[in-house]
Amino acid sequence: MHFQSWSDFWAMGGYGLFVWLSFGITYALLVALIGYSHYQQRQFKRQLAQKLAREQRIKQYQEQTE
Amino acid sequence: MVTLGVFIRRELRLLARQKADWLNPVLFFIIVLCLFPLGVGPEPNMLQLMAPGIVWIAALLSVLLAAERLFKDDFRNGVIEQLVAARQPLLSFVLAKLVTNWLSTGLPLVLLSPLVALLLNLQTPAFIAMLLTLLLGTPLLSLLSVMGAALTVSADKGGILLALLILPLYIPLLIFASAAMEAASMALPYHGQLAIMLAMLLFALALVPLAVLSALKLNVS
Amino acid sequence: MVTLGVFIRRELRLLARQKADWLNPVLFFIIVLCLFPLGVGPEPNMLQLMAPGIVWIAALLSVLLAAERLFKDDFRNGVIEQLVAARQPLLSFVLAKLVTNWLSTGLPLVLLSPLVALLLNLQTPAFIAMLLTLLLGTPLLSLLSVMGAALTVSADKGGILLALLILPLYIPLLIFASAAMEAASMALPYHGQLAIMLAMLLFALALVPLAVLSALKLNVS
Amino acid sequence: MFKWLHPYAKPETVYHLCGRWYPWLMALALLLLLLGNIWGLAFTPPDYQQGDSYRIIHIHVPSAIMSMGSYSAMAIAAFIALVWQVKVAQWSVLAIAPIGAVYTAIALITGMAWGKPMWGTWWVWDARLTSELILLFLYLGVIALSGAFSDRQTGAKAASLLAVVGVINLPIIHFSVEWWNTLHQGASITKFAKPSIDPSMLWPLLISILAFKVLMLALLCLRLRTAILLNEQHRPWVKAMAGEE
Amino acid sequence: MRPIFTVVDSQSLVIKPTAFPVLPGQPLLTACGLACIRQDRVLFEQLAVSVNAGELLQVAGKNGAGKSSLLRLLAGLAQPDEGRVQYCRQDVTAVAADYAANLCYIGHQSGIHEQLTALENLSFWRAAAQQAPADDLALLARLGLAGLEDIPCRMLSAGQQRRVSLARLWFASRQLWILDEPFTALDQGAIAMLQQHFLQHLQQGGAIVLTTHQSLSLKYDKLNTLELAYRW
Amino acid sequence: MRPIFTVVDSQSLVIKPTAFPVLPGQPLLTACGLACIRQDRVLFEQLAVSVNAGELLQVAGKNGAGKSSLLRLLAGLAQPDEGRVQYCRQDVTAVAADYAANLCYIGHQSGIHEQLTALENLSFWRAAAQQAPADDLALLARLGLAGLEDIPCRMLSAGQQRRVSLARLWFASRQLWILDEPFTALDQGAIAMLQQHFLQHLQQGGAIVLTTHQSLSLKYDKLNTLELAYRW
Ligand code: HEM
Ligand SMILES: Nc1ncnc2c1ncn2[C@@H]1O[C@H](COP(=O)(O)OP(=O)(O)OP(=O)(O)O)[C@@H](O)[C@H]1O
Ligand SMILES: Nc1ncnc2c1ncn2[C@@H]1O[C@H](COP(=O)(O)OP(=O)(O)OP(=O)(O)O)[C@@H](O)[C@H]1O
Ligand SMILES: [Mg+2]
Ligand SMILES: [Mg+2]
Repeated sequence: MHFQSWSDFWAMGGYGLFVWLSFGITYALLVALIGYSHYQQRQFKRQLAQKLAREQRIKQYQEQTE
Repeated sequence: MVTLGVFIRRELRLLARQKADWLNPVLFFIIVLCLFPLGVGPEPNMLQLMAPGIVWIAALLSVLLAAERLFKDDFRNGVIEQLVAARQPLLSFVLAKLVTNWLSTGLPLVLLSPLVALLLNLQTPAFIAMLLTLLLGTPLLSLLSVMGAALTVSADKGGILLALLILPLYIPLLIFASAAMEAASMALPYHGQLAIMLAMLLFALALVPLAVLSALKLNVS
Repeated sequence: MVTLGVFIRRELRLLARQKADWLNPVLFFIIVLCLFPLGVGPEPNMLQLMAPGIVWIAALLSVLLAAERLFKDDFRNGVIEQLVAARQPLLSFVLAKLVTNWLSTGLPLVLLSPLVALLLNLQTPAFIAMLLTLLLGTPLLSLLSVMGAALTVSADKGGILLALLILPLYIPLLIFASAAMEAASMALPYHGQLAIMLAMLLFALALVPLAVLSALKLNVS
Repeated sequence: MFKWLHPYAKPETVYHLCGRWYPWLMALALLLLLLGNIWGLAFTPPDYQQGDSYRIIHIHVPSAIMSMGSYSAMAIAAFIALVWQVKVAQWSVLAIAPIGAVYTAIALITGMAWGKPMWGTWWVWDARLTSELILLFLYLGVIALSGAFSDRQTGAKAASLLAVVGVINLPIIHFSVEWWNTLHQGASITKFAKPSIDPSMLWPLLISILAFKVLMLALLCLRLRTAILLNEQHRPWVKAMAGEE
Repeated sequence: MRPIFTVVDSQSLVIKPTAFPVLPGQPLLTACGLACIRQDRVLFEQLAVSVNAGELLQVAGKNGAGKSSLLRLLAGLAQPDEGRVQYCRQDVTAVAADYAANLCYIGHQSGIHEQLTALENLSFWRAAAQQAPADDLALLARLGLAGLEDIPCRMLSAGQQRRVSLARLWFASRQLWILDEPFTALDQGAIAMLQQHFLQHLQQGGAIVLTTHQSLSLKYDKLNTLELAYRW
Repeated sequence: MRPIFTVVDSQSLVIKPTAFPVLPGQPLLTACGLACIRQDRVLFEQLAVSVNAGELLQVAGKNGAGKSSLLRLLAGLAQPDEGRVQYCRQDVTAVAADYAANLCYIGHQSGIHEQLTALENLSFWRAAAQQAPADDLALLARLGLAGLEDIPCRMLSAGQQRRVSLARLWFASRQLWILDEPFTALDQGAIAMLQQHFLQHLQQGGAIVLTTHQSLSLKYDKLNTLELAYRW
């Protein structure tokens, strides 16, 4: 450990704002990207299930009318 | 009024579906802003001097390019023909187009202005002046370009004819807006310029919708 | 080759019929050039400093605006679909479009350059440099924008998407061209920049027609 | 020559392969990232010139390098998609683009945050900074173009074409520091002969670079899976899977 | 979740007998002395047109005879070079708003936005026609578009797009329909259904002016034909 | 001054019996296992198509069945999702140039530039088809466009524009015609003339694939029909 204390660590020799700003934004963006990719996949699976259900209903409707 | 609401919702839905319609002008604005330092050289104080001109020219071009498509689809598909035949709803249609055009191109530019200030090294007073002139000027810009779009919709000559029609009308706006920003950067008052811009805006608000209406009718027959 | 001749004649005939197609970009170029002194202020030495950037940005925008329409009509009417089905004549078609696009937008800019020099207070060396860079640069600009137009022809998002695609590719050209003009105005040699521009042009000449061809094909399917 | 590759171009195979690799790659990436960053943040001495601000290097340089690396990967995939009509490659282009765009944004933002204390300004129109900004625009252009068509397939092909054409910008970014004299640092670690950087600082940096690389692969697996499902949704195997879940 | 389609008995979609402004047999639209000149060529001259409520007028003629031009004149989309068009014995320019509110014109172009779904297009047209929202899902199902309601219209086939644009004829309460080649791109089933709908409209006192190159198979006694000659 | 039109005896316009590459009765275009997927909906699957020289194939089906999509696959404008298309028993991708040189595809869109006159459009198409210039005035007169040859096409009526675009079928020397609803907007006279022309082409050993919602009145023994079902 290079720093003497936690407050030293957070201060980063006076550059705390810049260092933590960059690390913060980086991690936020990475987490958002990972989360969004997972969300997209789940979203798509839901839509697919909906679509299949709808196809089912339409077939049913066509059988009824014919 | 109900009709206006429905029409505005339709336009907003179209914007939500074709995100490019409002994202692209914004990106274009940013890119043109970036071209200048590249072409002209990056000295910060020169950029500051040029900032008013750059911002307003970039704003003009991006609003102009966005306006071109405004009536194209509806004209080609015959929607406008139908509305002219139906008479009444045409005004609501035009108003809806005007409102959503500003929301989708003018407003983003206003919201982007802090970033612009950063890129062009603007000081706070100049930044505030820029914000104010953008707030007053972009609606006017929208009005003018919607009018141009309506005039050229069946001419099918594309954006350039539109640009030609609009540019002469736009020059007073450019002059007053950049004068206001310059005055602000020299800590001079600039109420006068803002007042003139406001007057132009009100004048256009009263006249442009009617002009658009008759332009559309003319283009259908 | 006979086909190429016929196709070029067709394009020229279209240009002769729709004069706005080539007059408008020229007028647009001039108007943008006139807007700058208005927005930035008319001090001659500042204008001289900014001249390279201004000329090249105006050239870009006007070529871009003209390119957008290039394939639109032929696409909408199904001409391109037919040519893709017929395969062979497509290359001649693309070459004819490239040639006439430069003739109708690039060449006028070159011919206009003396006027520009006058408007922006350019000295003779800078003027010659401008002429040379325009001669080398406008064909490249045409190539790039024709490619963008081909890529987006069925996209139906208007000129702004095209601008978004082309601008990143255009930036190197802008940098070298304005560097050459700056060097010239300081009486430095600028062969290096010209050579690089020439290299870029040759490279693009070899590759762009192929890219346009496949872009058109994939837009039809 | 590429015969042995053929089975791997089959969407179903790729889907399952990606599914198998994803957890491991993701875990490895996060591990390396934490290791490299904590080491770099807390256990290395400060730079004698830049003080502690130089610690930003542990995300700036990996993201900057990988922003270009992702672009090359995307362009290669695009080339394969165009020439050999490999569908999986075509979908990879669209899967990589957002990853690259985020990396580029990170490089820009961290660079700006580093520039403020070092150069006294958030932004200068320096060649390297500008060209990195252009790279972001290229990514955005690819993403915008892919979404601009009614037909998903056409969009993907057009985006691939653009990605290939945009490659010319990569050398410009990399060599910009040498071609124009600029504020930005010249190559110090990518120099092959002898890195001009102290080994104690180098190790955590190298680990972070590796972490960004593995993270890209992991995300690629995840996003490619979604893309495969999206484009193959009419196939029986996808339908069967949707029925199971 | 919204139901994707509702099974409707086809009776529930029958238009309620609205009180159309003009009584059956009364003149709804008349025109006299009409002339239309395109590119210095006189398409027709001294043309008289009269449509009573409850009647169908088919404008026939070769390609280029001037049918579309005539229909646009009648719909008020263009001004005649000579003569005048009257609605309820009053000049259409004088009662333009009334006329427009009682007219449904569908021309060569579809009038639907390609990026919007069928449902959205219909609700737009309802608003433009100042009508209350209604059960468009049932209407679309009836037109054979069940399951395609929320797909952007550009992804529909030529005939399906035509069906969406013709859906406006089911909105009701417009007495006069002016239709330029309504059967284009439609398959036989759709044409039969549309003619059935015409019949209903006529029986309720509506009036129709249309052009088509296909022959009508309508069994109705008030079918008039106006033959436009192809002139030089 | 140029004569506005030339009176031609219709015999002089008869296509000279060209030596088409494929002999009558031989397979010209075959496809097997075709599948087409639009918006993740399977329009058709495992479809086999075969067209011999001298035969006409009418693709029939309801609106949205996939007729246009099939024609585009056959014309090489789109790639099938599965299966393959063969020309003279060879994959079309392998003999693309030969195939394209022997094919005439006319789709929903006219393929004529609206700003150019009929004559100019035709000479453009002749060049694209690598044919020598010929007497286009006579051809246009035959198509009922005498006197309209040098007016920009946008000023023609819907049916007249269609006629200009169909004029390409009189250029000759393409064995296979693929036509998507060629009768749209045409009047009865033009439809009869076109069918007459089809007959001639077939008798000379040509082959035609077309879709139409109107019934063919052609008297010819080698008319095949392919019925596409509207699927979900
Ligand atoms: C917005 C601002 C910045 C941007 C866009 C940016 C961009 C980049 C890029 C693209 C690279 C990778 C170059 C390559 O691999 O060829 C890089 C590397 C690097 N940057 Fe930055 N940078 C920025 C600001 C800074 C600042 C302020 C510093 C430090 C004072 C810095 C220090 C470095 C270092 C040391 C490297 C590694 C160079 C090497 O070893 O190749 N950067 N930067
Ligand atoms: N551009 C497109 N993008 C996506 N899907 C499309 C597109 N065009 C058509 N489709 C879909 O493919 C199906 C078949 O369309 P196609 O145009 O082949 O039908 P068609 O048989 O020619 O019908 P029509 O008789 O109406 O011309 C339609 O139901 C439509 O949903
Ligand atoms: N936009 C226009 N500008 C100038 N002239 C036109 C225009 N549209 C049509 N014409 C001319 O008017 C004549 C009649 O056109 P119109 O469209 O009314 O014919 P139509 O009877 O509807 O024919 P079709 O059966 O082909 O639809 C045409 O011969 C054409 O020369
Ligand atoms: Mg007509
Ligand atoms: Mg069709």
